[in-house]
Amino acid sequence: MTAGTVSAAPRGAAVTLAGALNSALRDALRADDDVVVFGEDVAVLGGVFRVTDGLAREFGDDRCFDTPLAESAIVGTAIGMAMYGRRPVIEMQFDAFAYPAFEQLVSHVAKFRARTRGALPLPLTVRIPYGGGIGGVEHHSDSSEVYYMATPGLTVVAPATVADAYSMLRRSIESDDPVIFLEPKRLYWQKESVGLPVDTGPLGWAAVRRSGTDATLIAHGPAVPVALQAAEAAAADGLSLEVVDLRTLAPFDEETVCASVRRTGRAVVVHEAHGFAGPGAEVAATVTERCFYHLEAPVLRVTGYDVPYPPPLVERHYLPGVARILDAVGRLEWPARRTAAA
Amino acid sequence: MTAGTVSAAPRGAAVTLAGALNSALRDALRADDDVVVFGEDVAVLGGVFRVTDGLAREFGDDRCFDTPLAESAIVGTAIGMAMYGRRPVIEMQFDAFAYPAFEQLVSHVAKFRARTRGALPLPLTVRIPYGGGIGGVEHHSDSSEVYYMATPGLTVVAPATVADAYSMLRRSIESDDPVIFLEPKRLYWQKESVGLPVDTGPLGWAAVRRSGTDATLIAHGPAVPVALQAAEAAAADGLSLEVVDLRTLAPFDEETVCASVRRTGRAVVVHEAHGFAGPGAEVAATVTERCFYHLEAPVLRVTGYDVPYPPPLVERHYLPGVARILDAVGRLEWPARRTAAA
Amino acid sequence: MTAVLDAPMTAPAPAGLPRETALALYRAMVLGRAFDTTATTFTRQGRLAVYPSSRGQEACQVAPVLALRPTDWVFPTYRESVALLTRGIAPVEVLTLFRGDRHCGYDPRAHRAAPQCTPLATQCLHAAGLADAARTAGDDLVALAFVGDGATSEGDFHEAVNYAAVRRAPVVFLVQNNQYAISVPLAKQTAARTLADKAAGYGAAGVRVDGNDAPAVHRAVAEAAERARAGGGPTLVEAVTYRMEAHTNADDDTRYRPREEIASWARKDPVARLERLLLADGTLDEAAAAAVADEADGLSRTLRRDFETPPTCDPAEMFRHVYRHPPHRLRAQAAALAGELAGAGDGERADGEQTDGEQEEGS
Amino acid sequence: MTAVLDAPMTAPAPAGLPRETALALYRAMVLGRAFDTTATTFTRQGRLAVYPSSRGQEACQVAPVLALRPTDWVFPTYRESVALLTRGIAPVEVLTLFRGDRHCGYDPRAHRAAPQCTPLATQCLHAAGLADAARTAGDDLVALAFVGDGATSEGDFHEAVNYAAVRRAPVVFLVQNNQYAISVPLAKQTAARTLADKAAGYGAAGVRVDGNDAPAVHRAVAEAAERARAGGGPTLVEAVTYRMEAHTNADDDTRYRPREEIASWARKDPVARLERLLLADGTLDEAAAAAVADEADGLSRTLRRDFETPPTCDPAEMFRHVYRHPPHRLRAQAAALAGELAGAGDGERADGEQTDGEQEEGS
Ligand SMILES: Cc1ncc(C[n+]2csc(CCOP(=O)(O)OP(=O)(O)O)c2C)c(N)n1
Ligand SMILES: Cc1ncc(C[n+]2csc(CCOP(=O)(O)OP(=O)(O)O)c2C)c(N)n1
Ligand SMILES: [Mg+2]
Ligand SMILES: [Mg+2]
Repeated sequence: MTAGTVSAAPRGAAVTLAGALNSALRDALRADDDVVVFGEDVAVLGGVFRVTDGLAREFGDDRCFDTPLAESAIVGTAIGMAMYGRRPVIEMQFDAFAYPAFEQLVSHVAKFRARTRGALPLPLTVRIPYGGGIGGVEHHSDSSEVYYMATPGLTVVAPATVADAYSMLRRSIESDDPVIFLEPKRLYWQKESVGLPVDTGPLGWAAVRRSGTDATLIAHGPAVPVALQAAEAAAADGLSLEVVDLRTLAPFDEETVCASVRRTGRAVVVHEAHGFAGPGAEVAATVTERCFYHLEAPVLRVTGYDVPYPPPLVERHYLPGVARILDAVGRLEWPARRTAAA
Repeated sequence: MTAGTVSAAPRGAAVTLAGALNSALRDALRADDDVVVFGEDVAVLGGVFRVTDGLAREFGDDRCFDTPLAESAIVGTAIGMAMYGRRPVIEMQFDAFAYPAFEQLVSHVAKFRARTRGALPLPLTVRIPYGGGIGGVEHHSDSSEVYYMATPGLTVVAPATVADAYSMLRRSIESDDPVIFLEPKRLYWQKESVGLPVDTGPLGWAAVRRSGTDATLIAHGPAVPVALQAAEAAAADGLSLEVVDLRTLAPFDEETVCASVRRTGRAVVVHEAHGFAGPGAEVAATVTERCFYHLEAPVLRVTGYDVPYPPPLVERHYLPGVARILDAVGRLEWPARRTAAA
Repeated sequence: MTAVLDAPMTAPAPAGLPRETALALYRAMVLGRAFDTTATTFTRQGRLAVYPSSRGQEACQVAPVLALRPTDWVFPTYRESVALLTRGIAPVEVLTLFRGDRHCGYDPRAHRAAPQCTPLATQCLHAAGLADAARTAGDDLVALAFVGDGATSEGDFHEAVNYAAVRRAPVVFLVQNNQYAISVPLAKQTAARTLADKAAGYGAAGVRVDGNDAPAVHRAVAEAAERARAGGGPTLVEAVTYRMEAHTNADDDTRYRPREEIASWARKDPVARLERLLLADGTLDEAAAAAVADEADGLSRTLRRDFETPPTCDPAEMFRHVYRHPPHRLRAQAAALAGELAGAGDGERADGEQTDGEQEEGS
Repeated sequence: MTAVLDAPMTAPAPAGLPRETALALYRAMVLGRAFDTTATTFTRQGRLAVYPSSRGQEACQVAPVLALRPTDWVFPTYRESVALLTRGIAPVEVLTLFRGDRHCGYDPRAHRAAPQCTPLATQCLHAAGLADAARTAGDDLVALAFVGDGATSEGDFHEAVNYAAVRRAPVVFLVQNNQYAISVPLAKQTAARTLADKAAGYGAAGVRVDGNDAPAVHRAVAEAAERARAGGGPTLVEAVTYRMEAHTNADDDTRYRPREEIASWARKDPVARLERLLLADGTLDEAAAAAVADEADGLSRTLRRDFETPPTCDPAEMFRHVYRHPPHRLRAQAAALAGELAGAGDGERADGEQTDGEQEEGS
């Protein structure tokens, strides 16, 4: 498979991203008896976002169960289960509620394979609904991806499409390494026509979602549709923007991203997480290091502000939108100071 | 005070960095009755690094005390104390042992002022001995600064000199905002002749530690002496390297750093933390964004590898040293492909 | 019915209660019920995004607050709207968080009430720390932390009770055992006989009280607070009650509990129960009850009127209180947003801040 | 002496013990003492950077391991060198971590022993998870988690015992109450009467045993393991003992505890105590004791000899097991280090990987 190639999803019935995740879990539970699903409210309720709906009924209490309310326990016991040979798929109810498990994630999940020189790999998947835009009160809208990206040993994936949601969750569960699986809350109810099951290829590859020649927008998760909208708007203005969906944040597919930037000569990284020391810092630094002499302008970043996530009624001002992206594109040193429509 | 100006420390008796921290705590406890010091083994033992030595004896059990062994409790109760009007200075025994407190740090410490619109600021200082090079077994050598940098609301400081250790700890304790105070374990026993008390100025400013004209090394904490050694070695080779010590990681002093890079046209960020999504990613991205047309070559990063911190007997191969820095400097696109001695 | 529910109460209902305390409890519970009903109506009307009702838990919400002194501190969770109302906070300020307007609608210092806390059990440590600081200052205040049955499984709960017990910090941990953590019933939360049984493991006092019996809750908390004030350390009070509504309006409780269970608890309604008691023993008469009902109607009316005024949230505020002195980067971002809102968006940064690329033309 | 120490044991010493069990305990404790003494000597000679001695805790180290089946799993902390030795792990492999060579010197699967765990109390959850998985698989193994008195204050301890109790996971939590967490005495760790008292708060069984009495510890753990295996859920075993040495060789215990306290515990030495008991009841005679002493000498000799061989650590290994398939970036870093070690350092990246800057000459 070459960089950036992602097999197109076969067309099928319209399915939501949450529904695709539910199918992926069901299919994984069917495919492998070692897969177990647990967390807070995942069994009887089916998860607060219904991603685990119906699994306890179909697979029984030993395969899908509700735990006591303790995130460190969920991650910590998943480690023990993985040591026993299980493939746990656990849910952290919301981004900020994974923080109590941070020590287990950083000091153990990320390090077990290395510590034991491969004797005790941890094939476990940590599902984390993340990001804002859903009107959630405080602590329900964090974009926490950089904490995991900065932790060697973790694979961090962030699908943005329905097909990827299904496929990348299956691939994550099949991975022999621990995967932080970031689910874009904001896109849970987005529908696509996809025939399931679908396989969009191995983890670790980015995808060009829209081809363009003038500049590259690099996005992931909930920022991908926004970047695509921005590209659409720019096209109306005669500007051709390429959109790269990172898909996997760690390891990061430098090849696909750099190939695009070398072609266009300009790049803007777009994400919802805070800018300062956010995911885009790494992307910008790497792209610049590897594409320096192809760049007409510095790589810019359009991100959430460097403030705690604000209350729902003002969150739209926090979230990077089309206007902010086009504004950044306009600052990319165009020959005749040509700017995109804001 | 202008960017990068740091008042020189008056000469005095030789004092270790750990000793300077101890003096800073003692002086802070004397200066302000609201200052309290607590954590694991800080009172009777005086801390595993003796940074709190003698404080319990001098100030009594109410001002300096040992807590039960629970880091989330240490941070969480410090929040309550700060709400009451105290200025807690708490110790996390080692970098990795702050992770159990991650939720309290990220969801509360960083957000209390914002959440209450200034009504409940948290003037608390979290001391974290960090980094490797001391032969510590696993979990005793993490460079965890990026987790805190990526969290708006936290001020993150990382002194590298004895004078800064004293002054910045005093300034941190006096700050009305929560400060993550990162102590470079590796430098605890490094001595300087400094007259205490010393004031090296407000938090938030970087310092030029060595002037140079050919390239800028940007470092912080334990990487600063290494960068200085590299500059020394390069000088022998006829290359003039400027060394900027970041001192405060968040907020980050763009002015001083960018002024230097604009002058030299070349930069290498040096730190011990992992490179991928590490502190240097933000530095490189910001410097590039702001100094793009002054750069002769991409900003390079010389960092710890993207692996869990290795066992003591091989840690010297993990830590960025002089050779690795000079190698990076040599790759900065010199006109005649001039390289520094490796 | 779980074993836990069948276990005996260790803090039985008091024989008598001062008349004015009884009436204060009654009044606050009736007001609380009205408030709660109004808030739930707002969610149906789409005027409130989310609201976690405490219907059925009014005794647990009201009695602890009335058992404290104004100088004591209260540490609520998201569930404690009625407790905050009882603390004297304006109804609309109580709902600010859920309205999406601001993270905290009231002045925590003025009311000695911490912001409503969402990360479960974390507030228990804040309470322990504040109480411990007060203790060393010789200030005889008490901190009361509300916490749910589910949240007792969190590490922070454990660390907080342990810390408070070791340091004899004056804290009351009031566990509202409302039988569920969202969909998860108590039996999946603990195998202990009762939640009060946890106290012994910390050397703290532990009592179990009928959480639908306001006078009983009042006495249990008052005793715990006095013990704490006298240097006797923390008490873990388990108040056995029931959450009559779904977890929040966004939740669908038909998925996890039978309607009969709710119906059986409806018969133990704490407001009706106290009313019956006070009417029977003559503390309350129909006229007084009607007066309280009128007051409750007034509260609902005022709240509805207050909700007519649209929220006043200002986007610029998100930058204002991150640090005492906003650093350069935040000032630049605030200026950029201000420019955006003013409709600038002309390709220049609104604050005139320029990237290097703009300062110069090529290298 | 603290209240906790004075509290009665709930698991008294057994009247009798099978002769071979008694001898196995004795042998393992003598070997353990020899190992511990040798390791401490290494620290004095600078051949071992750090070593946390378990001198005085041999009964707690040895008896639990011997009370388990080979199919059971053991979850040790850094303190459990002698327990791991008893589990059959080669002495030099036990010390690999402290020698700085590798993070884990043995094959955890082969010995069913998790890596020595440093982040306190975290291993309790791993034990609970593994045991729970085994339970649902119908596999009748038991997981034993060692944990210190200090670590019982951590949230993870709480979450683990609670989880295990709710799910009736077959776990034994063996708390070695050695009176100190580094410098912090038990009285600052808990206000509970005993650590075993914590069990009731989880609905787990709790027993308190004299941790310097090997047969008593053996019986307590054997009973707890059988209860767990039979579906009776977890047991919290508090073994009351004493850490005779400083926390590690890097610690200075003169700062926080009186020499007399140590001396008083020296009189309760668990090895000498078992020896006296077995000599008195005829289980052991001088000849058998001498044979064990010889074996112990042999162990020390072998360990000293093994330590002559320098550690074989390979810097390249740090890249090898981070992921199953090292991603591009790690392969590049590994190659760069290899080049550095081979003395390349000629300004090119050792792997031929080039930055864009090198591919082209200026823009
Ligand atoms: C640390 C954390 N984990 C998960 C959640 C999500 N959550 C919100 S309320 C809740 C259930 C709480 O149950 P309980 O403690 O019994 O309180 P109740 O809602 O019944 O008042 C959960 C799981 C959270 N807010 N914080
Ligand atoms: C989470 C965490 N916090 C702090 C430490 C540092 N530390 C190592 S051992 C220790 C004391 C542990 O005491 P205890 O649990 O009683 O075990 P013992 O050493 O007595 O066997 C501390 C504080 C750690 N390893 N992990
Ligand atoms: Mg509840
Ligand atoms: Mg101990």
